[in-house]
Amino acid sequence: MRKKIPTLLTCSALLALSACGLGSSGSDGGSDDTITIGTLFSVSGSGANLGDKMRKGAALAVKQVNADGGIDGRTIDWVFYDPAGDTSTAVQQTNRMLDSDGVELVVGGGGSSGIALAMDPITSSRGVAFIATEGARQIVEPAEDHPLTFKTTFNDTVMVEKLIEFWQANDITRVAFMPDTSSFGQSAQEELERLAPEAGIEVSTAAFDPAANDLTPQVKRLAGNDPQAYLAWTITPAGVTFLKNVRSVLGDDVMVMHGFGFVDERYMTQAGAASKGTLLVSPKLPVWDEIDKSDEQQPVMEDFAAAYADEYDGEQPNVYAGQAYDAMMVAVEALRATGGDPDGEKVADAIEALGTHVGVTGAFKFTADDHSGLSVDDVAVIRWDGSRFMPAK
Amino acid sequence: MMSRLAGPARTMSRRATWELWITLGLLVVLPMLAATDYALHIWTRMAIFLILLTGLNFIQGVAGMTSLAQAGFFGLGAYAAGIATVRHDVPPVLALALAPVLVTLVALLIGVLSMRLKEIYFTMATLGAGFVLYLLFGRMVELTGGPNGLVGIPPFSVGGVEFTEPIMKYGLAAVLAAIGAIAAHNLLVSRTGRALRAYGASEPAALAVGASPFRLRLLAFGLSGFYAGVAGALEAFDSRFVSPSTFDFMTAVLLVVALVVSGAGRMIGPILGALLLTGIEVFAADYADYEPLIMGIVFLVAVQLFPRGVAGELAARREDRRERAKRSADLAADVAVDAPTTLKAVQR
Amino acid sequence: MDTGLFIQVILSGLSVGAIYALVAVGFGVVFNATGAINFVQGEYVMVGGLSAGMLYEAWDVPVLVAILVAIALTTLLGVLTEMGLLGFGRLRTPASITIATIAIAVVVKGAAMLISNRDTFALPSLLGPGSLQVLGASTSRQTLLNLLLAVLAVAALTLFFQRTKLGTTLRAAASDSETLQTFGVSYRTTARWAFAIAAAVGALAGAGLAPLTVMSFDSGTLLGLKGFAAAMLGGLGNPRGALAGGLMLGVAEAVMSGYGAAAYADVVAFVVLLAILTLRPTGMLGTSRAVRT
Amino acid sequence: MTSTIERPGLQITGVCKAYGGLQVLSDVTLRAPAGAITAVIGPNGAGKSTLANVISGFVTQDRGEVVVNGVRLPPGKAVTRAEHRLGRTFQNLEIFTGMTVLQNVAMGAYSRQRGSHLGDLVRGPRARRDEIEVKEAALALLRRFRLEHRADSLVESLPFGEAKLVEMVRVLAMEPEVVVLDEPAAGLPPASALPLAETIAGLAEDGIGVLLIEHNMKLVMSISQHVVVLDQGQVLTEGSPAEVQQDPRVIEAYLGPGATTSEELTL
Repeated sequence: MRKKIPTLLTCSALLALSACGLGSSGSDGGSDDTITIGTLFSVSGSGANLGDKMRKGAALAVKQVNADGGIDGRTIDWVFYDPAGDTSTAVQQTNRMLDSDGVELVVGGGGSSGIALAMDPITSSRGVAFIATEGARQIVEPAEDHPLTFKTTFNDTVMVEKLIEFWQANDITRVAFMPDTSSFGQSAQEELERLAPEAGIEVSTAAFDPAANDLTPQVKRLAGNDPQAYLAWTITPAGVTFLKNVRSVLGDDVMVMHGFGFVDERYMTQAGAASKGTLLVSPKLPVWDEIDKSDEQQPVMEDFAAAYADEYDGEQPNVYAGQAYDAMMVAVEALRATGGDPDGEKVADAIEALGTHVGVTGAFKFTADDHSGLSVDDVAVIRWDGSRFMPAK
Repeated sequence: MMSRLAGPARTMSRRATWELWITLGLLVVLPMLAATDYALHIWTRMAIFLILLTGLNFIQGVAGMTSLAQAGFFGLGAYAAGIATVRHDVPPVLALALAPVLVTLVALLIGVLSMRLKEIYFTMATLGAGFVLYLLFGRMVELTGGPNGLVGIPPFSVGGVEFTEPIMKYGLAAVLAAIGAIAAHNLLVSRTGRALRAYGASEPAALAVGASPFRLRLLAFGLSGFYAGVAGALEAFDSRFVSPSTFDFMTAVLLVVALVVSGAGRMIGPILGALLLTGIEVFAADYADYEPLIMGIVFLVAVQLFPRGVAGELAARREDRRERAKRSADLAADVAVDAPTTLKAVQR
Repeated sequence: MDTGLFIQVILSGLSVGAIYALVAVGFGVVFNATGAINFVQGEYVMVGGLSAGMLYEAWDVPVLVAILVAIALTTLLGVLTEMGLLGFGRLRTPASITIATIAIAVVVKGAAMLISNRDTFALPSLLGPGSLQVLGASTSRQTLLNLLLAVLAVAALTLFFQRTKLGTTLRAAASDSETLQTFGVSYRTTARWAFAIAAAVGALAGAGLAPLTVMSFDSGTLLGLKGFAAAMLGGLGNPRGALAGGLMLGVAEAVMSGYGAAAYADVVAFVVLLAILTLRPTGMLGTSRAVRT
Repeated sequence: MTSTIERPGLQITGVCKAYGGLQVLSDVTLRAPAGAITAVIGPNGAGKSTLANVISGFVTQDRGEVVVNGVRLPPGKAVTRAEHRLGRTFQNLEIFTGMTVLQNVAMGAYSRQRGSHLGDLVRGPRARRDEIEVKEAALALLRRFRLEHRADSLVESLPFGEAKLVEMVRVLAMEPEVVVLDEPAAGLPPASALPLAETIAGLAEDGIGVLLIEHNMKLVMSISQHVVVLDQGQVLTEGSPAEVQQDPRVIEAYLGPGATTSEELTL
């Protein structure tokens, strides 16, 4: 009967799938001579090119640490999963990692704030320390709700403070702000609308949808109150459309700025002439060779850039690789401080007691109530001069 | 009492009853096979898919109309439960009850607007509705948490007992899936299930016996929404996190294909489809980049193998009837042409 | 009322509307020939824009050559689509063909993701950068080019449907395409031409859009759905209706971005689609195709 | 079954229907009393099918009324006919494919089954009993028409003649007061014309008012108590089969102008 065929077909396909799927044997974690660290980065799916750089940064750290004897003789057994940007997959993999693979410490939250936010309750409920490499403040704030969770990325609070500092230095009092409709854009909007009025800076805002093909209506609407600077906040390609539209509506002499999510040479080249002169708030890494030696961070960035280029045949690291490298190094520092004991509380206390950890991304000063550890002076304002990023005057 | 019913009438319903027992049996046996918590977590997701597909079976299988809104309804149920508990501190039990009601209302609204359309345009309306829901999940950031999703959904709890243990989560999902399957079986073998099928087979005859197609199909679409609401709420309490990507267009397509390939319109369809979807989810975890390409090819093969199933049985039967009517109309025309002559022929 | 803003909204609406119109025309051509709705149309736009962008950025092919090659490639994809749909001879009803086009759209998108490695690609405007000031608002030469392309495509297709032999067969196929009895070779060639033309028009839209924004493997899906909404708004199968529907949808979205909540600009297209489906399925200028049961 | 006391059965008065300019039915009035067979004949295009569709609510008449046992039926609402106990068969066989013969017949009882659709999700004892009664009644009907052995096979697997019979049995399962038969003999081989005549006569004996719309003169003249002749949408004449066969206007309408002898019509 016609209906018979489908059921036979699915029976066989299904048995094959479930047989191979669930027989996941897990290696038991943390035997005496290894420490198992688990990591999630999306090297496929949405945000894949970001995740790929992060994995390379973390892998470099693991290689370096294992090369010079690991942690008091115990090598790092690194377990890696690719959630492909999908949060429910990430949740499953985190459960699998902690249940079956014996992971004792987690570094890297899937490359997207959403995934890191979903992983935190799982790692915390199992008393496992988690050092994320994603941006959203809510991952670690308020600190008392996330005792075992840290992150090696900038909060938008710090970035907004730097922007205000820069605007005041150039006596700019009227700013047009265009965040995208993601939570990355929305949380920056909250910070800016909270901090800017105190500094006497008037902000007019118009959000845009990351899939938009034309932003001129918003740009024109904001131009109505004659702002002195236009700031966009997104990590999506729509930022290129923003650059093209602002230049086409307002010409070349207006100050155009981007958030740290858009520090990417490919985007700059794609925007063509429209990107020349764009100012961005950013970690110092993209302009490490222009920072003078007196800055304590400069040698760390130089060694990292050299080691990264040597490991990955000349490829230049970006900020995301730097953040992943720092996260792994912070974990290693903490484990060295606890004598290799991966217990969540001990690792957390050790991180808060690290004092200053000079990393690639900045000088981390983790405290009981600041699990990001970065400050305004770790931020640089850089300029795209048409072919590369340079420190802005 | 049942035995007095002479042999014939029971066969069609007996097979449905057999397939119900298989479904319930699997729900009981599977947790025993689960070696690790992770495996139990997988079977919980399977139970959630089962509820989802049992709901979809009413409209896709029994009524024979392809719906691409089921993933959107699934998401609406998850977000309703999530927002109720996170933003408004509604107790989880109440959220699990309210979510399906809300989704059913939305489904009925869309159904009323689109039910009178021809099958393919109904499918387009469900596609549009599903996409609007998906867009809203990502855009209403203050409510849904936007693309990063909604965090911190409490576990399901009733009377102070929190369902955090994997076995409890599975128990909750399995019990609801069992109830859903039994109810679906009852409807399938009842006059309502029969009428839904009848409408698909012959609209004029169904009308003539007093079966109102509009009300029946609306019921089927409303039920698909209700089941999706339950599944959505369970998804929210199970992974305690909801994000738009789980309820996208690809999922809507996957649900239809999984159900049709496993036997839409039959009781065995949902459980086989659910197991297939779970297998795909486990498989997809390792080959993320190839998943869309593979799923697209599987979908194309499924449509070529079961064009009527995937595209909606109702549309296909409408075409059959039009062809049959055209053929018999030609036949009638021939008969009519020589009517007077037959008169003479008869007379001689 | 700030006229500059109003003019800018209209110009922005027409710019995006021209793209929607081209996509809508593509839907119309295939609908006329097969009665089915071709969901690969959105992906044709993506393939056109992406391949042109990749040729230009990755292999330094001159812009015009990149565009022409991209259009040729996409037209070939159109022919392959027809083969993938009707080649097996199993799909007879518009409903099953429509659902099959969704499958092919997913395949095309999956393949594009692997080939493009998820990167984004852009294209410089054929007429150089720079913008034009119009009544206090600004637009780019590329926008005007796109508008011109849209109007030309619609005019060409209208003539094509009325004057040429193939055109009339395409239109004639529409009237009795409810059930595809005449499944002979002639039908297959007609359908193949329809898919090829739709693909070429789609690629044109892609090449027109690439200079305005950035193209990725993901750009096609939403564009396809909006193009479908525009085609329904204008009246499925009618080239002039597609132009009107596309431009109106573009302006409606721009008004939403300029004056309303920009975040929900995308939802406008779907609200239009649902409204048209339920209230006036034949759209503004459409043939009175039986859409209700 | 219902008693055979005189009941009005079907009464239609002044029914008119025009498609565009063409007046398909103009001022048609006729009665199909219970327990009797009233035939409607007429050359092709006389409006017979439209009449059947108007009575059964598939077509909305422009003017006029359709009344069953004194109750006026809402124009154009086919789905309400079952509650008013008016059943019909279709010229092009309309059967529920993909379902068994028994289920097809059981569908006839659909409108008489109480209980809400949502209630069917629970399928309480009352619903179960209701189902069993319906199926047993359907089985009884199948037995009556010697189709019991087919009860469980898919209806599309039956030969054409039997499938037509199943359609008739389905209508009977509605326990109708009035039945409209739209060309029941169409497409039937001459051999099964006789059993069909018996079946239709059986309906009348059950007290049902039968309106027989048919081409087959032999069938019509053999079993009808009353014949209405329709031509160009108007009632040409009506009367007993014998009277109608003598009427010159009928002969002319049927055999074309100029025909004189009446014997062509005798059977």
